[in-house]
Amino acid sequence: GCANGGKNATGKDTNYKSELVKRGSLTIGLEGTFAPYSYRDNGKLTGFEVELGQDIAKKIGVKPVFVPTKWDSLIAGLGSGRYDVILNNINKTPQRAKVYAFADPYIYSRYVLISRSDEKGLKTLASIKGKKLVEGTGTDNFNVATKYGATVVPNGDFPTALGLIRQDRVAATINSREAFLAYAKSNPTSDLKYVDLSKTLAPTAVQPMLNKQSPKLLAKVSAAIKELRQDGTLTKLSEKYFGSDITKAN
Amino acid sequence: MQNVLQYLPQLLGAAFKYTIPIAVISFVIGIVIALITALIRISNKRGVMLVVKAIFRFYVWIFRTTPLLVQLFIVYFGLPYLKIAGIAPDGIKLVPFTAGILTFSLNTGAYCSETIRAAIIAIPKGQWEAASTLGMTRRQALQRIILPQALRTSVPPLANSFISLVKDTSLAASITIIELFEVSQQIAAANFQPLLMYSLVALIYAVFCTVLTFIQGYLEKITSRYTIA
Amino acid sequence: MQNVLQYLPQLLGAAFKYTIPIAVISFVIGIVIALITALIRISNKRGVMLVVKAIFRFYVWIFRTTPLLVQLFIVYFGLPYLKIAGIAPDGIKLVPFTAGILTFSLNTGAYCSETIRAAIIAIPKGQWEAASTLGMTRRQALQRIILPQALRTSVPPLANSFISLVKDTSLAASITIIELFEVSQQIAAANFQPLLMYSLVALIYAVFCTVLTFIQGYLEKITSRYTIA
Amino acid sequence: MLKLTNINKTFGDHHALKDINVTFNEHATTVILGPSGSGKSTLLRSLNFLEQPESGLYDFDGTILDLNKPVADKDIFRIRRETEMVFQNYNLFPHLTIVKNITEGPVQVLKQNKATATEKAHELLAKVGLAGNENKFPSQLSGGQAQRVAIARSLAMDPKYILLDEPTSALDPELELEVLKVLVEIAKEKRSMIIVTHNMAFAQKIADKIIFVENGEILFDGSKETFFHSDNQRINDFISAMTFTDI
Amino acid sequence: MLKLTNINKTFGDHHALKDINVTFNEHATTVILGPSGSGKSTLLRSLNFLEQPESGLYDFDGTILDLNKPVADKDIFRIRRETEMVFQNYNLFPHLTIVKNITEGPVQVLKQNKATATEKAHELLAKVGLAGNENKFPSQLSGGQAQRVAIARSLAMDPKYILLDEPTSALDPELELEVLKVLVEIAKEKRSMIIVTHNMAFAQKIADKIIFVENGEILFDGSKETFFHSDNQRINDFISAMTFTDI
Ligand SMILES: Nc1ncnc2c1ncn2[C@@H]1O[C@H](COP(=O)(O)OP(=O)(O)OP(=O)(O)O)[C@@H](O)[C@H]1O
Ligand SMILES: Nc1ncnc2c1ncn2[C@@H]1O[C@H](COP(=O)(O)OP(=O)(O)OP(=O)(O)O)[C@@H](O)[C@H]1O
Ligand SMILES: [Mg+2]
Ligand SMILES: [Mg+2]
Repeated sequence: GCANGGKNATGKDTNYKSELVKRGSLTIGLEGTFAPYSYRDNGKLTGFEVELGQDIAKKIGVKPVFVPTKWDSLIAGLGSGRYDVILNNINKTPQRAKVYAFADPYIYSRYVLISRSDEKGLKTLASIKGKKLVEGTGTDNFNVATKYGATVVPNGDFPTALGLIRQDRVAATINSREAFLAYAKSNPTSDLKYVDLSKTLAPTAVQPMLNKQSPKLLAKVSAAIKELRQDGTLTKLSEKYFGSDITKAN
Repeated sequence: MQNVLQYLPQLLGAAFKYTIPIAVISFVIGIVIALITALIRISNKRGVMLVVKAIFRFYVWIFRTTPLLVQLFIVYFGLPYLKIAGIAPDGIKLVPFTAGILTFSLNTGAYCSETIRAAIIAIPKGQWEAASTLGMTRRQALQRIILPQALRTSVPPLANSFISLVKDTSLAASITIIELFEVSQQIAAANFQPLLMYSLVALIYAVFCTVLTFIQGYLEKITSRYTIA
Repeated sequence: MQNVLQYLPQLLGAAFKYTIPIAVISFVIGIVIALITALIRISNKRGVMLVVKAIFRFYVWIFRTTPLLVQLFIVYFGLPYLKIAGIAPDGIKLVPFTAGILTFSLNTGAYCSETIRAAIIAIPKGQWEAASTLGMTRRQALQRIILPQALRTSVPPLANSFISLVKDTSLAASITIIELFEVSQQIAAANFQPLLMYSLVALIYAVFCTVLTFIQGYLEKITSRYTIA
Repeated sequence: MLKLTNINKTFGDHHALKDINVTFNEHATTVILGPSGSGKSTLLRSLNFLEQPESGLYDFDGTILDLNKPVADKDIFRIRRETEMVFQNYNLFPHLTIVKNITEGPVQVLKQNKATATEKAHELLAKVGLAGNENKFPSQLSGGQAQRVAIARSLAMDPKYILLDEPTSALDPELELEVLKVLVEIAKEKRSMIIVTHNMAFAQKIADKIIFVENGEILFDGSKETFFHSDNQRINDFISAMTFTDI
Repeated sequence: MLKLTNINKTFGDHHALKDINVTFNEHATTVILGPSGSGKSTLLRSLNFLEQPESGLYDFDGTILDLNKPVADKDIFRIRRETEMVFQNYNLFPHLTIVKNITEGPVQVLKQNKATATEKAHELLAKVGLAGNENKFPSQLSGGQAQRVAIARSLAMDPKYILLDEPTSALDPELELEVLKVLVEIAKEKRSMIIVTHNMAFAQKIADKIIFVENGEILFDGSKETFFHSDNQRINDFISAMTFTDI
């Protein structure tokens, strides 16, 4: 089980260590401003991706170092060797894959379309055509909304996006079901509703993003996630932060 | 290189659609607000005017000491919660462009009011006296004698404020306006080259700001046919 | 209310750990840079000095006309690509705090150099002449006579730059420094009350900036025992 | 006729004008003399309400203003139209050309037609010896020229009284001479002028009447002949200090 | 002895000093007179290298500087230590107290001990009638007091020559008198002074020698007796303009 898996991932070869930004540490970039993925609670950085990062680091036998910053800075920083890996709810796209490498997925995200509960027209993905949707710049949601013909208004902050919907300044937002559920845990949402889009939109795989110059580390991270999946850690984390298991492909 | 050039139309489109109009309109309105604020703050009237002066003092203080981003947020996201029975029962809900113009104007107005106020105070007392002795009212003296001179000396600091404003419009993205900087970030999100996009955007800002400094130089030149006594 | 107060320690922690040190250190270094830049730009030496002057002119231009955010990005994320054989074969990779201090200092230095340069130029020629006639060298005249007077007249605009700097430190989040503003956003991500958090942060900035204006007032008072001739 | 009765003016603790009683006649030149800080400027500026005394009566051609009470703006504006001040440092408007400096008052305040005012301005500039300088700016003039423009500006308002506060003390002797000659010409036209000056030769030449102020009080009020041949020791000391006969 | 030979100075097109030859004697007071713009200040400032003539010879006590060539900084500094300029508008250092204004040169340039310099400063202030004002700032002084401090500041450097450029023309006659009296006292000590002034009474009192400059040329160089009883029409016109005898 667990101990075994740990041994496997650590292995004998330590070549990957030369690929680390900081000796003996796994430097992890994330935004830190998106609950429940990563956020601040009682003065400490926490969240699903934070705990995941700690577990991955443990598996490969180094110390985790978290570096919260802005979206653009995550991309720019990976390029200029500021982080080893980015855990920030990122999907692999062909365009992105050209520039960066992706390790094994840890979440399969289901899209939902969130709107006001009195909103009549928005029932399917096709119905967003010509509507105003709020999405974070650089997110996959943004791309989907654009692809289906919505007018996209940029805003990265989830509660603010919901505020825009409530104030009737935009019609809806496409986001992950998990984000909405996490919000609903501590906030009233009776004025909002969501439509599950998983029938029309296949769940997308959320993957760690790494530099192409660190293939050995990539293998290590993938191996670590595999083990965490097998030993049930992923499921446990998912239940803790999302209230359900969203780490499985279906 | 052609790689870079392909993005220029989108960037310039955003610059001409949002960045420049927001900067120019806000600056013009800001100057008007600044002028009114400066005049109220130097007024020597008593009575109810003291309350008005205190209000304007507070306005300048709050807009100078808090971050512009927060101001934008509160005007755009906060005002809808401000429900005033009779006037705005559903809260004050501005479209992004209006909210942006309003906030940038108020911010610029606060800063520039200090510039203009200082320039008015620096006009020698003798100019006021010369106007009075001709029989001008305070209003005539201000309009015809004091302000033209004060505006001339405030050209350089006002130009500085304008240049800052141009760059600050990038914050408009936070209230959902897709201006120059936001567009560059959207492109960077796709091509994963933020550094390149940022440099390109910096260049566009630099060109626009440099044009402004040339205009400043021209204004300084045409208004400096005379030197202040 | 107690709801709000529970966040204060975290916010103040970030303010005292990053926001304030970055602002203060950058301002001090920025003033030094500004002084050097101003002195070089007013120098009347010829020869190689003309090249040095052109370089400093370019420095001021580039830092004044491009957005601070882009400057931070280029220093932190761009310099690692700058590989100089022999000196920095792996590129120049600064830690976030250093990169932040460097960029904020250079930015403040560019703006303040213009302030100080203008203040030096405004000192009446007679002060230089009086110093020369006593037999002072140009350096002595600058140090003992001109700069003390120029610094006095530049207190208000320098204080303005400091206040702007304090608020601009919020951009440090983009180079992975978890300063005040970033902390407030992280908290907002969990409590889903961004508006509240932003207002709280605005208040902290306002308090700090107001303290700065008091210091400014004090400096102006102690240096205004004399009035410039 | 301009008459002050029991005028008092204080600046904080300082009693600058002490119960002043004085009459300024029309069609005559009155010269105010006195040491520095004696209250000459305060007296002159009170005539034009640039300073407002705390008590006393101000009688302008029979209209009497009681200075113990706040004076109405309209009374102040009326008196300012009839009196013009010429300042030691000219106070020309630096952003306006010479001719605009002169027409500004007539057009804005007297609501004169612009063409008429400009024509008049040309005449006045010729009179003060500055024809041809219409479109210059004040910064392009010498001090003597600037002061002559200031005099032309005050004449353009066609006031009953012209008040001049040390009009030449910022000038070199040669430039001073230019201005004094213009003032002597104006005095010959029997306009009403009240001049504060330190130039004894000029005072002796131009004065119809001399007022000597010291310490906020009027020590002498009479003809120039009496003044310059006074046997009052204080007056003689003053005259010799002003003419540097006792260096 | 300070001697200029064939000095020329131009400002752009304007030939401000035309082939000037003149000698300034030690232990004597030389007064420079002349109309405005004639080149008096340029001449005086050239003595202290505040202006640098383009050609000619500058002879200071036998050390001869050829002005056709660039003058070495060290020569300029040496001459500036031996000559002190007193300016029309004083140019006191506004950020320093009176006593610091006076000790600044001795301490910084002559490297005098601070205590010695301060003691000397007190003596000099007493000499110009300003004992007790040591710790005031220049802005707290009247013009006449400020100019007397400026004179004390120049005396503190113990120069061979004191150069004064219209030291009293920014002052009221009464304040002017204070300053002139101090200068007359200094002249009595047989210091070497070169003074530009417009005050004829003062020139007549103090001058050992008069130089009359017009249009960049020296029209007269001789004793004051000859000057004030000249039969040169130009000189007589100048004197009567300066004394306002022909208003
Ligand atoms: N605005 C003011 N505030 C305070 N004190 C003043 C003010 N104006 C004048 N005084 C004081 O009132 C007194 C008279 O001043 P005033 O200017 O009338 O003198 P003056 O005779 O014109 O002197 P001068 O020949 O120097 O011009 C002086 O002691 C002066 O310091
Ligand atoms: N820095 C300068 N640049 C250009 N022209 C100058 C400069 N200094 C003096 N001049 C010109 O040189 C001439 C002589 O000037 P200078 O100041 O020596 O005259 P002055 O005799 O001292 O006159 P004043 O009595 O008005 O002080 C004048 O025509 C003046 O305009
Ligand atoms: Mg006066
Ligand atoms: Mg001169």
